[in-house]
Amino acid sequence: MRLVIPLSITLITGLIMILNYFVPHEPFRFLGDNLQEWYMIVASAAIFLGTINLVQVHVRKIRLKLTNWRYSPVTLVGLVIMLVTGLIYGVVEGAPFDFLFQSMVVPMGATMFSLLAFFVASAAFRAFRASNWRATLLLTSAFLVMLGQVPIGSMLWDKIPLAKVWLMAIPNTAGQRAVMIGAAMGVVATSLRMIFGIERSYLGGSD
Amino acid sequence: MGRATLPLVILLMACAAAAQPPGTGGREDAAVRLSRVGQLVAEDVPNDAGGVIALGWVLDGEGALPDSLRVVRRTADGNETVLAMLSGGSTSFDDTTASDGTEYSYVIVSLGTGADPVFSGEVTASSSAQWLHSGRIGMLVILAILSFFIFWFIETSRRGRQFYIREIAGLASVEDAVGRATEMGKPVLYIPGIMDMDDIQTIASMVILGRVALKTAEYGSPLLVPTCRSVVMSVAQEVVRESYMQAGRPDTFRREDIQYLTDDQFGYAAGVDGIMVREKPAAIFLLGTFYAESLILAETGRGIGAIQIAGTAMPSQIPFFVAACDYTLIGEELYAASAYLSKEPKLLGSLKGQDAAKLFFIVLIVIGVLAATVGGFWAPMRGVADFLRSLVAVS
Amino acid sequence: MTWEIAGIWAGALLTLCLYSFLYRDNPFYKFAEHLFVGMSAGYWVIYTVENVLKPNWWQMMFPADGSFHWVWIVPGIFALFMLARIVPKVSGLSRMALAMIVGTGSGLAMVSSFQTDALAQVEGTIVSLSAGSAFTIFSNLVLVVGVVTGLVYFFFSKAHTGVTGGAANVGITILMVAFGASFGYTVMARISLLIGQAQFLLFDWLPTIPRLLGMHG
Amino acid sequence: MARLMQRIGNLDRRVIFVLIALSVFLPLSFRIVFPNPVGAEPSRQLYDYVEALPAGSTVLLSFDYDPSTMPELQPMAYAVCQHLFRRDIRIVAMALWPQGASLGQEVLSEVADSLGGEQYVDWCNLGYKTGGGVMIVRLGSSIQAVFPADKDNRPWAEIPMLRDISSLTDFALVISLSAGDPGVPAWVMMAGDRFGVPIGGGCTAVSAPQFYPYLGTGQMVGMMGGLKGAADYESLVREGTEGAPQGQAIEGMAPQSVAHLVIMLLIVVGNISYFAQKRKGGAR
Repeated sequence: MRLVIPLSITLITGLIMILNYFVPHEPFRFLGDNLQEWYMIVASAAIFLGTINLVQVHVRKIRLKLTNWRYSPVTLVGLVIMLVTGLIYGVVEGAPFDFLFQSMVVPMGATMFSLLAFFVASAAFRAFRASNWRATLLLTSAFLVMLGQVPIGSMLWDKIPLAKVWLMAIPNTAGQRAVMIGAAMGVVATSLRMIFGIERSYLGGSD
Repeated sequence: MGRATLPLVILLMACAAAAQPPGTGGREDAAVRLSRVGQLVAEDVPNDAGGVIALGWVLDGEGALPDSLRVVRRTADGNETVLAMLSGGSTSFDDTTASDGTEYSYVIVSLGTGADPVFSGEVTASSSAQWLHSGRIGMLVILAILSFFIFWFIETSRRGRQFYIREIAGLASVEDAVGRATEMGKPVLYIPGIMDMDDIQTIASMVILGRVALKTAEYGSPLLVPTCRSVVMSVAQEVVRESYMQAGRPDTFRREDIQYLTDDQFGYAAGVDGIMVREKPAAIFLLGTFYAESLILAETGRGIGAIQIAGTAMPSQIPFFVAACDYTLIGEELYAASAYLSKEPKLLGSLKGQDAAKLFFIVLIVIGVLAATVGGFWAPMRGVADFLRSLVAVS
Repeated sequence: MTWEIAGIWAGALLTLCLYSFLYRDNPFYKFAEHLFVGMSAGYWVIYTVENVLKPNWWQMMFPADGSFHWVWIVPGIFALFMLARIVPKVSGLSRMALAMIVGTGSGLAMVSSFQTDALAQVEGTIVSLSAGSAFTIFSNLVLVVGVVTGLVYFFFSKAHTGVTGGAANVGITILMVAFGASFGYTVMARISLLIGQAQFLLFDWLPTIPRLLGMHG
Repeated sequence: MARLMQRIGNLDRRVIFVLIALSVFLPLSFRIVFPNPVGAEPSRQLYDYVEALPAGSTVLLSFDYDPSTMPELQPMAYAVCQHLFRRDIRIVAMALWPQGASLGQEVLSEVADSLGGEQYVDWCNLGYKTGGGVMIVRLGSSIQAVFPADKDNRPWAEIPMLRDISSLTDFALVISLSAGDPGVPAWVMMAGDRFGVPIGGGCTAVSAPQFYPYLGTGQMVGMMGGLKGAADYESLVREGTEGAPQGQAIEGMAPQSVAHLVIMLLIVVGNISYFAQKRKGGAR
C-alpha cells in the first residue's frame, strides 16, 4: 500500500508536536522546535507551484482565446515586473520593488478591504429583517451596539453606550466561548483522525 | 602582584567575605562603599530541557550603585569561571552553560571604579531536565480522557453500532444546491478559505471538498476551486480527481478549474469576486478559515443570486456569513460536515466522542459554578472551585 | 512629475478601478483585478524567498562563518518532494511533504487550540453567582447559561428535542445575540477603512491635480 | 403604497452603496464636526486620572502598534501627549513593537514643538526593545539595565529627566497604546499586577471588549477604545484648554456617525417594507 509512508510521516510528526508540548526533555524539545521551522520552510517553498500554475492558467487562456483572455497578459506582466524588480533591486526600502508595492499593491489591498464598508451596509439592509423572534434579537442587538458606538446614541439615552458594553461583554463573550469550546473539540477530533490516519482522503488515492 | 596570584587573592577575599555575614558592613574603609548583592537565589529553571540555572538577587540599598556586577561560578573541584559582566542595575542572570547534574556555586561581585570589590553570599544549585511539564499535567489528563472517548466510540462504531446524527441544515442542502446548479447549467464554486494545509479548518474543508466533488461528478456540473495557497491547490486537485475517479467519471475531471490565484488576502478576494461575476456559479461553498474578506466574497455571491453555504470556526467572521449566506455551519459544525456527508461509521463515532467531551466540560462548568457560588458562604466549596480552575489552568 | 506623484496617481486610479466593481463588472475592474492578482503573487514570492527561505533555511544551512550544517538538508529534501508535483512521473513524492505539513499542523493545532480555545474559556466561565452586585450576578448567570446552552446546541449525536431541544434553543438564541452584537461592533472598524481611502483620495490625490495643471497650464 | 414598499424591500444595492459613499465623502470634504458628548466612558476615567496627577510627575508612554493600526491609535497618541504636556507632566516613551518607536518619535516631537516641550527635559524616547512581558518584568527592577541608552543612543546618565527614575515604580502612570500582543495585557499582568504601577491604555475598537474586565477589577485606571475613545479624549482635552487643535479622531467621527445613521435607517426602512408586504398577505 503506497500510502503507508506518508501516513507514518503524519503520525510521527503529529506525535512529535504533541510530545514537544508536554515533554520539555531533550529529544522532543529539539525535534519539536526544529519541526516547526522545517514545516514552514516546506510550506513556503511550495509557493513556486502556485506561481507556475498561475502562469499556466493564463498562458492557456491566451492560447485558446478563452473569454476575457485579453486581460491575462496584465496578470503575467504584473507578476514578471514584481519578480524582476524584486530579484534585481531587492526588498530594501525605497527600491523600485518597494515603490511598486507601496504605491500600487498596498492601495489596491486597502481599497478591497474598504469595500466592506459598502457590503456591511447592504448585508445589514437585507439580513436584518424581523422575520422571526430570533432574527429580531439578532437585529436588536446589532442595532443597539451600533447606536452605542456613535455620539448620537449617548445623546438619545445615556444608558445606550452601557448597553453596548454589556452586550459585548456578556452575551457576546458567552456566544464566542461556546463556539470556541465546541470548535476546539472539533479540532481535537479532526487532529486525532488525521494523525492516526483515520481520515486520509487529503492524500488522494492511487496514482 | 603577578598574574598567577590574582585568582588566589580573589579566593582569599571570597572566603573572607563568605565568612562574614552579609550586611554587617565590615572593615572596607575605601572611599566609596558599593552596595552588596543580597538575597542571592540560584535554582534550576523548571519545565525545560535542562542546562539552565536562573540566578536572582536584590542590591541592598546601603552602598552606591556598582558600575558592573561580575558573575563567578565555581565547581566542586574548585575551578572558577567568570560567566558574565552585567550592568550595575541588573538583578537576574541565566547560566545556560550548566551541564545537568553537576553542583555549581555562584558568587556575584559588585565592582566600581575606586572602590573595593564587594562579594555576595555563596549559593549552590544544579540544573536538570524535566520529563513532564508540571504546569500542563491537568491538561494532559483531560486531553487523554477526551481522546479516549473519541477512540472508544470510533471502536464501537467499527463493531457495527449505528450512531444518530442530527440534521444540520447547511449540509442537508448540499445535494440540492449542486442539483440546482446542474439544472441551470451553471458551475459550482468552492472557496476553501485563505489559510494553508497546516490549518485544521483548511484540512476539514479539503475533506468536505471530496464529498462535494462526488456530487458534482455524479451531476456533471463544472466545479471551480480558486485557492489562496499552493499546497491547498495541489491537495484540492488530488482530492477532486480521486472523487471523480470514485464516481466513475475520470474523463470529466478538469484540472485547470482548480487554480491558484495569489497568496495575498485581498488579491485573492478580488480574483474570486471576478470569477463570481463572470462565471455566475449557481451554488457557492465558503468552507475553511476566513478573515475580513469573508463578507467581500459572501456579499458578492449574494449579489449574483447564488445559493451560498458557508462554514468557519472563526468566531469573528460567523456573523457576516449568517447575515449574507443561505446556510452557515457554525464552528464545530464545520468539523462535523465530513461525518454528516459520508455517514461513515468511524466518523460518526468520533462525533459521538466530541459530544461526550462537550458533556464533560458542561459538567465541569456546572460543578465549578455551583462550588464557586456556594463557596461565597461555605469556605471549603470555594476550595473545590479553585481546584477545578487549577485543573484547567495551564502555564 | 516626481516619482512620488506618479505613485499617488497609480494608487488613486487603481483605487477608482476597483471601486467601479460596486457598480458592476467592467473592463476597469477586470484590469485592476488581474493586475492586483499578478503583482501580489509576485510580491509574495519575493517576500517568501527574502523573509522565510533565505533567513530561516539558507543562512542556517550556510551560516556566515562558512561552515555547513547538514541537518538543514532534511527540510530541503521535503521541499523538493513538494515541488516534485510539477513532474507527473514522481508527483507521488509530494505526499511525503504533504504528510509532514498536515501532521505538524494537526499536532500543533490540537494542543494550542485545546489550551487557548477550550481550557482557558472553561476556566473563565467558572464564576461565582453569589458575589458582587445584583447586576454582576445577573450578568454572570447569563454568561454561564449562554456557554452551557451554547455547547448543548453543538450536540450532534442527540436530537434537539425535549430538554436538550430547549437548552439548544436558548443556546442558539444567545449565539444570535452575540453575532448581532459583534456584527454591529465591527461596522465602525469597516467604515474607518473607507474613511482612510477617502482621505487618501481627497487629501493626497486631489491636491496633486492643481499642482500638475499649474506646471503645464 | 404596497408597490412602493415592495420596491423598497428589494432596493438595488447600488443605491445603498451611493448612500454610504456620500455619508463618508461629504463630511470629510467639508470637514464637518459633530458635537461629541463624553459620558462616564472609560476614556473619561483615563482623562480624570491624568488630570489628577501632580505636575512634574513622570508618565511612561508605550507605543505598542504599527502603521496598520495608525488610524485609530495615532490620534490617541496626539491627544494624550497634548494633555500630558499641558499638565507639564514629563513623558518617557518606549515601544514593544518595532515601528512603535518611530511613530512615537513623530508624535512627541510634533506636539512638543507646538507646546514648547524640550527633549531630554520634558520628554525622551527610549525606543523599541524585544521581549514583551518578560522585558517589562526586567523594567520592574531596573529600566537602565534594559535601556542603557535612548533611541538615538544617548546614554541614560546624560538624560537629565531620567536622573530620579530607576524602575517602573517611579512612574505615576503607564499608558500603553496597544494594537494587540504584546500590549495592554502584558503591561497589566507584568507592570500592574506584579509591581502595582497604575496602568492606563488605548486600543483598537476590535480589542477593546477583552480589556473591559481589567477596568471592572481596577487593574486599569482608564482606557480609550477605538476611534470613539480617541475622539472622546480629544474633546475632553479641548474642553479642558482652549486653543487645542481639532483632532483627527473628531474629524473621523462625523462620517462614522452619518454612516451608522444611514445603516440604521436602512434597517428600519427594510423592516417597515417587510411588515407592510407581510400584512398585504405574504410576499407576492
